[in-house]
Amino acid sequence: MYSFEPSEEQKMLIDAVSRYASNDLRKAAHEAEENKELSSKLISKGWELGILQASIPEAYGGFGERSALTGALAVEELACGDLAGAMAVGAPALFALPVLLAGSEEQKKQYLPPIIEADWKPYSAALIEPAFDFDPNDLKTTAMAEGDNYILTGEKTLVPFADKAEAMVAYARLNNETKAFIVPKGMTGLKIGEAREKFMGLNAIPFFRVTLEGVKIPQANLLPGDFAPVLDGSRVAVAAMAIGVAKAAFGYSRDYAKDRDVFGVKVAQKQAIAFMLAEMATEIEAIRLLVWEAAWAIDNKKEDASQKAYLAITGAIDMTMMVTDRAVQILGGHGYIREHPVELWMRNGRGFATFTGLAMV
Amino acid sequence: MYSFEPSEEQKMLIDAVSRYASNDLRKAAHEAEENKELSSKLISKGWELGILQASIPEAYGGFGERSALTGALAVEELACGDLAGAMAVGAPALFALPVLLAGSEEQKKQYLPPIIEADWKPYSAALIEPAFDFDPNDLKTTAMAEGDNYILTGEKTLVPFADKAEAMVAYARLNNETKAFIVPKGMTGLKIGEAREKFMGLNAIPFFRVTLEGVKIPQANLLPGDFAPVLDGSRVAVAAMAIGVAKAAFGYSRDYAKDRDVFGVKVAQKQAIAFMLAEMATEIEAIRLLVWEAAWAIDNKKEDASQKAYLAITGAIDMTMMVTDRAVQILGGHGYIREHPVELWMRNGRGFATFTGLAMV
Amino acid sequence: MIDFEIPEKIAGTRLVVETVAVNMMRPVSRYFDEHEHEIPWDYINFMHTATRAMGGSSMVPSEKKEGPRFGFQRLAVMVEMLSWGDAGIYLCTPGGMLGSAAVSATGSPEQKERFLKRFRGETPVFDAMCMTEPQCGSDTSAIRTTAVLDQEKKEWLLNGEKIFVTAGHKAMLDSEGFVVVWATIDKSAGRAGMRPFVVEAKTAGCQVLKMEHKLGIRASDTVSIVLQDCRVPFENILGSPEVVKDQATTGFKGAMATFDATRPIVAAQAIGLARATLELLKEMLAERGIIIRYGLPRQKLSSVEKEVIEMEILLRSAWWLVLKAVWMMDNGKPNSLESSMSKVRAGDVVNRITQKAVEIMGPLGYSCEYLLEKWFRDAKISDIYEGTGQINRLVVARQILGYRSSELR
Amino acid sequence: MIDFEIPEKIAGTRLVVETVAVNMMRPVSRYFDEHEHEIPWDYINFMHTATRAMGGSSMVPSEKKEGPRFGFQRLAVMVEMLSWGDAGIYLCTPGGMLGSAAVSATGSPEQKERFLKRFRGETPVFDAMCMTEPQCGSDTSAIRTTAVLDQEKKEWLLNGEKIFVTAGHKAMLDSEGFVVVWATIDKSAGRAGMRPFVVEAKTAGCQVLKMEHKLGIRASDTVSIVLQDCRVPFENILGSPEVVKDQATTGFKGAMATFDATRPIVAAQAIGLARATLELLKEMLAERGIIIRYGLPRQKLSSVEKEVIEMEILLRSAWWLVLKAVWMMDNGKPNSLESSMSKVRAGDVVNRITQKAVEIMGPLGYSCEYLLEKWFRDAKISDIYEGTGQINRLVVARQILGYRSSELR
Repeated sequence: MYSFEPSEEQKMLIDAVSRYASNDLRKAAHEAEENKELSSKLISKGWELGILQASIPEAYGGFGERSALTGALAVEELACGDLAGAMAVGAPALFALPVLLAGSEEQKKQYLPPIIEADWKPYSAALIEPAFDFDPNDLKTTAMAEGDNYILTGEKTLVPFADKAEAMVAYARLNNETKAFIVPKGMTGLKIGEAREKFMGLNAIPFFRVTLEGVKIPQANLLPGDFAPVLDGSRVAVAAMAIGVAKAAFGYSRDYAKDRDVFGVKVAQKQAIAFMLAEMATEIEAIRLLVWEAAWAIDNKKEDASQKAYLAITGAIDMTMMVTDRAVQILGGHGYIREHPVELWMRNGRGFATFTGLAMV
Repeated sequence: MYSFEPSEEQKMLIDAVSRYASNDLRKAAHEAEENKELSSKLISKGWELGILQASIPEAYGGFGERSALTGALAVEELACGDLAGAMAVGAPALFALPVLLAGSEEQKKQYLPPIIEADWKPYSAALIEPAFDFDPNDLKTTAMAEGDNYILTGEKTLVPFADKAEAMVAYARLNNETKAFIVPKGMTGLKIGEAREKFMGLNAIPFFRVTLEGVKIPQANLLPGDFAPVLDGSRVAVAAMAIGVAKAAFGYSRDYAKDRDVFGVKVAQKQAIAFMLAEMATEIEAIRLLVWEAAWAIDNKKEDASQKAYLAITGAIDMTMMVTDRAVQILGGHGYIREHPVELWMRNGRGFATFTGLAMV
Repeated sequence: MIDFEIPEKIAGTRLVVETVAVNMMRPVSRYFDEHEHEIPWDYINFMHTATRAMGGSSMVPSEKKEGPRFGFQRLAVMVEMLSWGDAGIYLCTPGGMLGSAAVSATGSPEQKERFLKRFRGETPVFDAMCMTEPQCGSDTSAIRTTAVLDQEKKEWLLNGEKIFVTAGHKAMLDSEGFVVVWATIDKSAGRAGMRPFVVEAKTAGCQVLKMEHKLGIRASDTVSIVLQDCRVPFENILGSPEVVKDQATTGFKGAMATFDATRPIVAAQAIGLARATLELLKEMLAERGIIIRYGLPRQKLSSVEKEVIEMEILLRSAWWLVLKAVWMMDNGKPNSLESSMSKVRAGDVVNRITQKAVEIMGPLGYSCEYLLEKWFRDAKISDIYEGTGQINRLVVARQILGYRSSELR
Repeated sequence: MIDFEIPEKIAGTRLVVETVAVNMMRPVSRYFDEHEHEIPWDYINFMHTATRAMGGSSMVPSEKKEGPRFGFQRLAVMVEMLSWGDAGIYLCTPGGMLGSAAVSATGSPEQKERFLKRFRGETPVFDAMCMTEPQCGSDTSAIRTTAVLDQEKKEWLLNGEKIFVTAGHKAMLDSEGFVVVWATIDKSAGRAGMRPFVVEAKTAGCQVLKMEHKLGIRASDTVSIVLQDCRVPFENILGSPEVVKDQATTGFKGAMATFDATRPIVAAQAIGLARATLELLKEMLAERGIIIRYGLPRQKLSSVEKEVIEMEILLRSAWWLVLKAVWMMDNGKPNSLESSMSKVRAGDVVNRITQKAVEIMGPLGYSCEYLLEKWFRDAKISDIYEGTGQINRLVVARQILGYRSSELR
């Protein structure tokens, strides 16, 4: 039966996350971006909201059931505060959720409780590769069986917290399929780039180039499950974050337009601006429903969940670019200076074509 | 040296053509479309403007030099009156200009004077094939050498006046190249569809499916020259006509918006409409310059003339769709009824993705 | 609890309607496009009989029972499917559409009974809405048609001209239906003076003139209606005959409440047409060996694949906007914003999809051999009637900005 | 006679400028992006020396000779090429840009001599335009900065605050330059009371405050300028000191005349940046085996090819709009329409191209290893300064509709 209203429980979560996002993340965002650092206190506070913890069953140290939809609702709010903050808070999920989704019972028991029951610690995932046509289902990084081990070889980019991560999930091609491998800290052959990688946005997160130079990992570190649910979960997460960024940009530019005078009226009273805002709002709402549908399809194990997740992220890429670009435009010169947050949203907004792998629900 | 102003001679031509287009073609357009017929008197009057005749050197019965640019200026005006009328008036060019551009000296002497020195008679060209990805450089229609003849085999669509044409140029693949062949009326194996083909627009022109069932034509009927200049000339002609249609739609919707009241002001005084019109005007002017550039490149034998002609028609396809769609939108309900010409322009406008081969300069 | 599963009872209806669309609409689509102003009686009679057999009367919901309501959701799903069959023929569906919606939204219980019962009779009956006038399109507040009360005879005297009346011919000449005429009872009151009046078939002084020749939806009649001293009983006014100036603009609000209900339905129509187009496009491409590879990065897609995937995104997301708007309607939530959003997007989407489909299929897209070109023509009306894309953007903008109409025009 | 051939004398200049762009701009692009507020003196000194060596002073044309004029065409070509080199560094070009343009457009011969001769000196000098104020962006008629004449001392007293002054720091603090300040000499006269004033470096009461941190064009300084009882000589007013109310709005017309000249130049800047992006994109794709196949029907193109071809169409057509606008300028034809059209389209095009290029190149597009991400950030300003895309659409609309600004706001 159709319904477009979150449950009471979800609403409470949205509320709590949204308070943190606007009171903490949003306020810290500018400095974090300029200083290229997020305070650990800020991240810890976000961790304590328990978004990931509520996705992990009690058996593995959590207190809930994984729901892509609930996760999507939560990360939308987080990203509406600040995208870098949202990704940082969610970094442990980059490790934990693939284990939950594709790991064996043993692996779940081994890896999940220490993450879920502890304070926030950096975890990471190495999915993206430095190719313009990077395709998560056709990785250049390879895994070769060698005795009781797998040998991982390849190059990864945009690996968050790689320098300090307790462990990461590295994705590689094994027999023409993408598979996830658990790579503990400090393995031989695991080369973390010396300097942080620089990107147009997300400067508050330390990203690194990671080279897998024949990293030898035990067979037990292969997550046996399919990659598809992991990819779907990431696509939905990233798409939901795109909605969050777009919502932030829409709200800020709408308020600005209502506040500022031009030609004797408010900027928002000009049809050209009002229509832009109307289209932004419509587009956000439309793509949000697509993201929800995909998350719902995942949770309900629908056959076409993967296709829906793909459509959601693809739609979200264009939507966020359009909305953040227009937000800057509406602020005009004020949109172009870093005093206002919209230019950062535009920089972050353009990245969604590339961010799959950097968030997970 | 840059200049964006037609010569005095060109201005006079534009003037004359534009008078005919608005006094004759435009006025006849609605009835012609609804009755699926253009009066021969109307076409003859257009023929007497001498647009084609001025493109043919004296040696072949004409009184000028072929200029793609001059041709583009003329057909833009014609199409601004009515696209079907413009194509009908120009039908003999579909035959004459390929002969001029790709024919041997003998062929020019044989074929051109009878066309140029006579009254308007239907001629035709069979280029387009009924495939969604029709590619003029990769035809399915083939030509095979057989003794002193070529055997043409294939199927063509959108062949104008095929039933009554004195002769047509049929295009076919010969040794992996597109070549033009002169096919006189009534050849054995030349099957003209019994009923006219029906399309969304251009109903005033009789189009036919033409099947070449092993049509045997003498070697002398092959135009030896390259197909590229012919294709370039057609792309520029069709693109210029797209400008004409867009110009018509823009002008009509602008006048309507200036005339009609809404919410106590004129429709055009609403930013939403005014901005639409501003973008339509900008887009038309931008693509017109692209078309002119391509035509100029052809006339000046620039190396990249083909690429420019391709860019011009590709840009013109989107531009015309956008402009004619908006024109209907600006008229609202009035745009949707056939009493106003904008809906016809929108129908014709959508066809430009397919019309290459139906006009020639 | 968010849920994207179609309710079972609607799924059943959908299946039935699909049969109608496949068997009674598609086969005659081209015929009624080519024979403008011919009436698809087979479809009409079948729909009438079927609706009666199921105990219904009109497609417009009239549920009064307790518990969750599905009426508008069902209606949207049905309209989507019928319009997938044929957008023009769908507009010939008997049993009350826009006019009934206005009666439902603003009429008294007595009026509802009196005007709507005709749809339960043996022969199909139609209604229509008369809003637009020759000098006013989107600006419904500029309506000039007047209604003057003849105190003595207790009758309203209507005078004016209405254009673009969808199904007006069928409502007034081909059946014992009615039209709902928007008129002003007090010009000086502006919007507050506007009221809807029911004018029944055969009312003296009400003339149906001029069947329009249209770009698309040719199976549906569009007429002008001229009211010359047209008398209707006092009781045919919908809503209060009193004008409270400078206060709530009751009359206009009635029109607006109607729009909240009808706009998502018109949007659903657009979606059905868009889906038909996308499905046919994909079929035609598949026959030619082009299967869309979902899941690939854009950089690996062909331009056609990218286009089709974009269409899919537009279509699905627009459809959810529609469903959300009617779901809110069914659940008694104010939905002006969502209603107009769904209309804006559906209008954009159906035009984009049909325009691109014709282009992608090249000469085949442009040919009348296939329905793509027809759907391109049918599509455009979706961005025009029941409020143009521009008007609906205005409504959305006002809602998100918290502006009254005086603050944003 | 329509001609798309670049005039020989401009082609020569272009070649020279290309050398500068390749050798003095590209290699330091990233450095000056990362070191915001550092001044690219090497480039500046070179440009100054080169311009002097060629006997010129400013990039703004000042041709007085008979015969065909090329000044603005040459300027557009130079700016396009410099901006192809680096849009931020280009904005540091010494020798007078927007301020000089205003002096040229509205000053007397004496003023031109007095204010512009400094650009011919031994050291590089800058100028700037002060239009925007904190409370007014696009609405230049809402300027609050005042200029009051001190009759006794024959001086103007300027008071107000200006923001977003491009190169203001270099004009006022790093060289003996000047800014052109738009102020009102009669508030009650509205636009008719607006006048430009030249305020020279080191003038008391004129303070440069707050260097902005920006999204892009970081090599260029953007400052606020505060005028507190800032006194300038009577002769520093550009145009007439008389206000003729309700008549020709002289002052504002001056600003507008300036815009007619400067907008295509800002558009040229956008085009240079867009071309740089498209060229780099095609190179990067070619290195990866993707060569664009021109001439194919869209249905046979890959999505990347289709995108690149569309970029090419946008870029070329926008460039011709720019050239047409400056060609009209050089030939004394009124070009407000074409000027704003070129700005509208160039602003759209550069954003579309840079945004798509970053997307197409995926993680490489987003990385600071390549310049694509920088160009994306540099691009956005083109749709904002010298009149936003919206303001320029308004100008275009008024021109095509024949409306005064009071009729279309």
